[in-house]
Amino acid sequence: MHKTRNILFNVYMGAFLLYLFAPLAIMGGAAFNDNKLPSVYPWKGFTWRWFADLMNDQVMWTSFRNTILVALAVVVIAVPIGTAAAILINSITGRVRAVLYGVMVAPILMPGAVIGISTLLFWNQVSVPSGLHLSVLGQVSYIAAFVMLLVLARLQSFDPALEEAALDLGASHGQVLRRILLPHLTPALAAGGAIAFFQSIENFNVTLFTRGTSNTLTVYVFSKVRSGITPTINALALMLIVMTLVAATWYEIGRRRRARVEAAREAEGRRAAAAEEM
Amino acid sequence: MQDMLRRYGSSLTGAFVALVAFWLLVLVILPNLTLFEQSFRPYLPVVDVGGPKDTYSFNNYAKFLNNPVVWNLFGFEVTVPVHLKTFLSTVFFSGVVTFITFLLSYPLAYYLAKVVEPRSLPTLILLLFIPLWVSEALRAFAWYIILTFNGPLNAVLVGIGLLDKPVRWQNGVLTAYDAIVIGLVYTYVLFMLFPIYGSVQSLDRNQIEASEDLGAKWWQTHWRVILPHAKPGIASGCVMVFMLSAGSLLVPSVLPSTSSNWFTQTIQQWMLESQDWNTGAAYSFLYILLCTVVVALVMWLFKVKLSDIAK
Amino acid sequence: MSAGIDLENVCCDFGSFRAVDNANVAIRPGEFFSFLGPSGCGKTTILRMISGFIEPTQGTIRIGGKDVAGLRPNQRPTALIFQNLALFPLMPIWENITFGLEVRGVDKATRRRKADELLKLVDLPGAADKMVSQLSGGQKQRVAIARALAVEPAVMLLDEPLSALDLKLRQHMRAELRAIQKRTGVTFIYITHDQGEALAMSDRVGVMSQGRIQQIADPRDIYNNPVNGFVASFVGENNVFTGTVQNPAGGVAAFETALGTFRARLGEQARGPGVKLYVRPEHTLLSDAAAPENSVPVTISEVSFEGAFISVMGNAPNGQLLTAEIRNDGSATVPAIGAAMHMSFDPARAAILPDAAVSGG
Amino acid sequence: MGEPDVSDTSFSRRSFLKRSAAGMGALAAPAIISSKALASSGEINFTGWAGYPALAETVFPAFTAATGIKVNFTELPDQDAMFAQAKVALEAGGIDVIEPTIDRWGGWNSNGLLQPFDEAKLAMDNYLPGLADGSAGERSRMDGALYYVPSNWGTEALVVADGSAVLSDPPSLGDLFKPENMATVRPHSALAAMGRWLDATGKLPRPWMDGYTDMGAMVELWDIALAEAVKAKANVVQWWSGENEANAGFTANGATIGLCWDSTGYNLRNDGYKYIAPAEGAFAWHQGFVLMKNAVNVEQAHEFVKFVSTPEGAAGWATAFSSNPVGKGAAELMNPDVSTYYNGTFNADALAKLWWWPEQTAEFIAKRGEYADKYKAA
Repeated sequence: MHKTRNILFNVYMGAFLLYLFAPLAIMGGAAFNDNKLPSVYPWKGFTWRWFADLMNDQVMWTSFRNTILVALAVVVIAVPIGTAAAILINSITGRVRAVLYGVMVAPILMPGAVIGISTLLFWNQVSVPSGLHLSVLGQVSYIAAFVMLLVLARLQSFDPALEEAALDLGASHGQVLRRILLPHLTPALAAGGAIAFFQSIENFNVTLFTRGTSNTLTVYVFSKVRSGITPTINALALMLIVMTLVAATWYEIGRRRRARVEAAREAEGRRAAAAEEM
Repeated sequence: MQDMLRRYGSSLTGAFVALVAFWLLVLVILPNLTLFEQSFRPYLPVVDVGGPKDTYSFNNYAKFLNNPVVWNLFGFEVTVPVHLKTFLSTVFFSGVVTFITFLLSYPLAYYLAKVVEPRSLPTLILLLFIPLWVSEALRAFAWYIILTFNGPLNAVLVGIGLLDKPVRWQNGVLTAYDAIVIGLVYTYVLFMLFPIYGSVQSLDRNQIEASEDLGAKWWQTHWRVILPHAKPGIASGCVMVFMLSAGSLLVPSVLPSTSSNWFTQTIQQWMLESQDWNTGAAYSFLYILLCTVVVALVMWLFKVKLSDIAK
Repeated sequence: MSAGIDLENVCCDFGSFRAVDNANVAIRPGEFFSFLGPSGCGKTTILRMISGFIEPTQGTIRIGGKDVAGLRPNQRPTALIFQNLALFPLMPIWENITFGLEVRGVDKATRRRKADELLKLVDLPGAADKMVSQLSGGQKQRVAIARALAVEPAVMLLDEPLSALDLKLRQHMRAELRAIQKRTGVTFIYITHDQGEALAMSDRVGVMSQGRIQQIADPRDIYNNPVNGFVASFVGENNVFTGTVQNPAGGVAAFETALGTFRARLGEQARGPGVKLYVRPEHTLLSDAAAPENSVPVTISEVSFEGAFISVMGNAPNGQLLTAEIRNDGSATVPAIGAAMHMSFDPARAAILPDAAVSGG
Repeated sequence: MGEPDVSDTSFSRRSFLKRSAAGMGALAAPAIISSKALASSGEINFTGWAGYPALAETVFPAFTAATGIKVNFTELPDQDAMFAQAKVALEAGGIDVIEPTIDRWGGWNSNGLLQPFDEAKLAMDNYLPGLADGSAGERSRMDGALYYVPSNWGTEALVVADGSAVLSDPPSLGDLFKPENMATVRPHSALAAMGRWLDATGKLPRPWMDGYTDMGAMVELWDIALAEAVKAKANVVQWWSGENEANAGFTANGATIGLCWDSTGYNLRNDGYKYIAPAEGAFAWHQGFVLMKNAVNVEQAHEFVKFVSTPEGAAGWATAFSSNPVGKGAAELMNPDVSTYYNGTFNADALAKLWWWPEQTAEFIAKRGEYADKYKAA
């Protein structure tokens, strides 16, 4: 009974992964098709020319650089804000907490276009010109909420007595933050940073309205979709996927190593406890 | 607050509060207030802004109810304002997307949480995460390639004889929104999977075994034990997927049919095509308001709280 | 170096709830002092006021004769050992131990040396480079003590540090703690709800209930001469009789109950309603015949063997259940259930006591 | 980077020389820097159409080589986006010159975005007859001041699949709505095409053009056009809003007929598609430059606009857009492929029938958007 069930589950899992990856494969495959329309069908022969075109596409590279700069700026601003917000929300209770929490989470649920438009209008009124700096601020307004949620979840596993212990041992508030709280939050900060980075790279709606006259990669890709697309886009996508895969593999190897070390330590702790009882 | 002061001292607490205040006030509340204020003002040439014609009214909101069109709903012809129709379609098909992603995700979440060997779990999760890192524009575009009339899907289906002639997938087989639904499901299914996985995972395996031990059939175990436990995760996934779908602009723009219209496209049209930022602002607020009502209703029905959701 | 601690009229309110009411105590330098009481009695609040995490609503706290009002935890010469130890999981043991020195700017080599020294003191040599997760419960306990000692506090504050350990280990660590305290001469203030722990380790014990310190005395006095019913019943078992005081004279009085009039010591505050007569089970004697005074006929209803002693329960004529404990030394015969016997007690071993002192009283 | 001679007559010769010199890597060749050249060094912020890479690849380098002025180019997919951007730039700056169409700049101006050009700094004689004078010239001015200077012009006509499209004789806008054809159109142009077709066949109560000047007439006429278009909607296989979608409408989604820009017809000319002017006359657009009110590089902007009226500049611009040049002598410099293609579509008769998009007010555009919505929703 369980055996057939497991087989069914495995088949389903396989099918699901196929479903997730097949479109990406088809899109990647089109990068090698010598056909100016991006598709794998009809196949008109293998070519590297779309990669060559991509390399020569200056606008794309400028957009790429802009995207990275914006993403880094978003990480630098959103992570401290999200962390501060998580700490704040974690140390208050009652109705104020509920209201504050609602206000903080709301931007996640707000359509990006609305965020972009409102950011643009507001800064326009205080005479700040549009541009990538506004894209950063617009993106931070909802990405900070993701960071806040991640850090908050991590804070819930934090023992506040650790901070009190450090204070009691004479640490200043700054030292408590640096030596006790931040190290504990590191995984959440890293995850928050990564999410912020990828959310920013991925962002289209907010950026579209706030970017002024600069391009970012998604906006550029979209304008390509609108104005004459060639398989250079597919070449770009394929390269992004490959980079992601490499980064993911690298992360996974590191994670497994850390997990092994921690497991060994815990086993030793259990052995010590067992020895004590004898 | 007292607690915070004690832990972090006045200067650090001040810094935290300042950061949060900057975020919520300057980045969230004030821009939205600006938008809100703009939504009550008429669209005027720049020279007239602030002049005698620049007065507050509900005119921009009233446009939502203009332009009646005939809508064939299950055989009944009803006349509704065109933008209301767009809004209702957006809500309905976002609901469809949500439901499909749930059906796809639940068995998988259960599999990941309780069936799969713990050793291979991290690798699987990592694999699942990879598509999330490919930009939404490109994911929607992948489906555009697949679904086109002269595309690979038709080529394969006709080639193996399943179809005798190509189908216009993008224009819809069942409804005008087929391609958009397919694209949205593909784009957001993982936002359903991971919250459900998280909540199923926190269920003690003993509870499942106890249920089986007491003679429950597998579906009874799911219905009475696992689903109720996973409710916050499900609600969380549903709200996320629903709001993301309804708020998507890329997917409906890349995978439209000739009769589809997404509410975000309407907003974009006001903003960019008609240049009427004021009506665009009004529509944005209507959108937020109406979607909030929908989400609140769902949360009330499922008896879940906001704090259960955003985890 | 060790310091005394004085609490003068210390009160602490949380909103309208008074957690600590008018606490007065003078803890001597080098003393092992325990606050004993049920959960919610205010003992942890007192500890947190001493360590500086909570400011008293009113009253004065002096450490080493110096008023510490307004001083933050990191400015007080106290070191707190937390209930869950609060070891830093991301630092190796030696960094944990010398964290207090690190934040004072002590250089690394000195810290490392100090860590090794302290680890020897708490009998954990060689653990310096391990992580917290590699240690057993008892070992973590020792690291927590070492960490607190590292900053050379004048006062150590211990918040039920043994509660997470199992029984055997707990008893072992009691002795260890006491020994460390003697070795270092530091004032220990110990919080517990476990009367055994408090009585076994402390020089003096303060029993608390509902925010009030009920009695401060050495362990023997606490047990033998409780000042009120709360102390009597929180520390040890009792047979309790309700009734009224008659003819008080010279610290002795007659006490009229439904089971007859008994004679017993009269507590200082024992007046008015709520006054009861308390007799410890081990001071309750079991005999076949009625004793000349303070005797109650009983029907044996249950006999339970506890190891060192045997606990015998009997129903008095009015239905009240009385308990007597007989030593398991073979000198007494164990009665059969249903047997008709008598329980009695020495007037010197029985006390007429008021209820607990309560807030505002 | 200077030039010994910057007179207009030697413009094209000079820049051709310069271009070949640059091609040989002789950029560092010494030159005498004249005061005029110095005045025109610097940069210009130009916001224009996305998807025409030849602008950045050939035209801007030629302009920079000729004048020393660097072009900062911002690409936007359509002029709605340009207008949005311009509204922002009015506060924020960052744009000197933008490239809308002639029917739209009036709305831009009434929004206070523009300032007039200084005709003395341009070369109005460079323009082909009828593009900057006559009725087009009138439409370029407000109170006598020149606000709009042409850059290129083009058409929106029928792209048909050779052989599979079912066409009337002569081909008509009405062919777009034949059930036998599969069409790709822009919603609002399809409605205008329907209106003009109905007008031509005498099925409208009043001239279609009335709708562009009188909002009451507009509603009356567009209601009729919408109703007819909705009836015929089943044959629409894809909407397009940009070049890519139009292309894909034919190649990927199998449309047999479409109302598309000339560039679409040009791009598909070797894939079995033809570009045909309908009997009612092709829609024609007229595109040009406007100067932002808060432009900072005004001198350079004039240089830039003037460059696009020279034979070389006009030819480069029109080649990039696969459209028609505005400058005298430019046709000879154009890609022969492009000129052949145009001449194949537009004989003298077809040119005479060109239907220039009338000016559309903001109110009109908003209303037009509503009709497009209803058409899409049907």
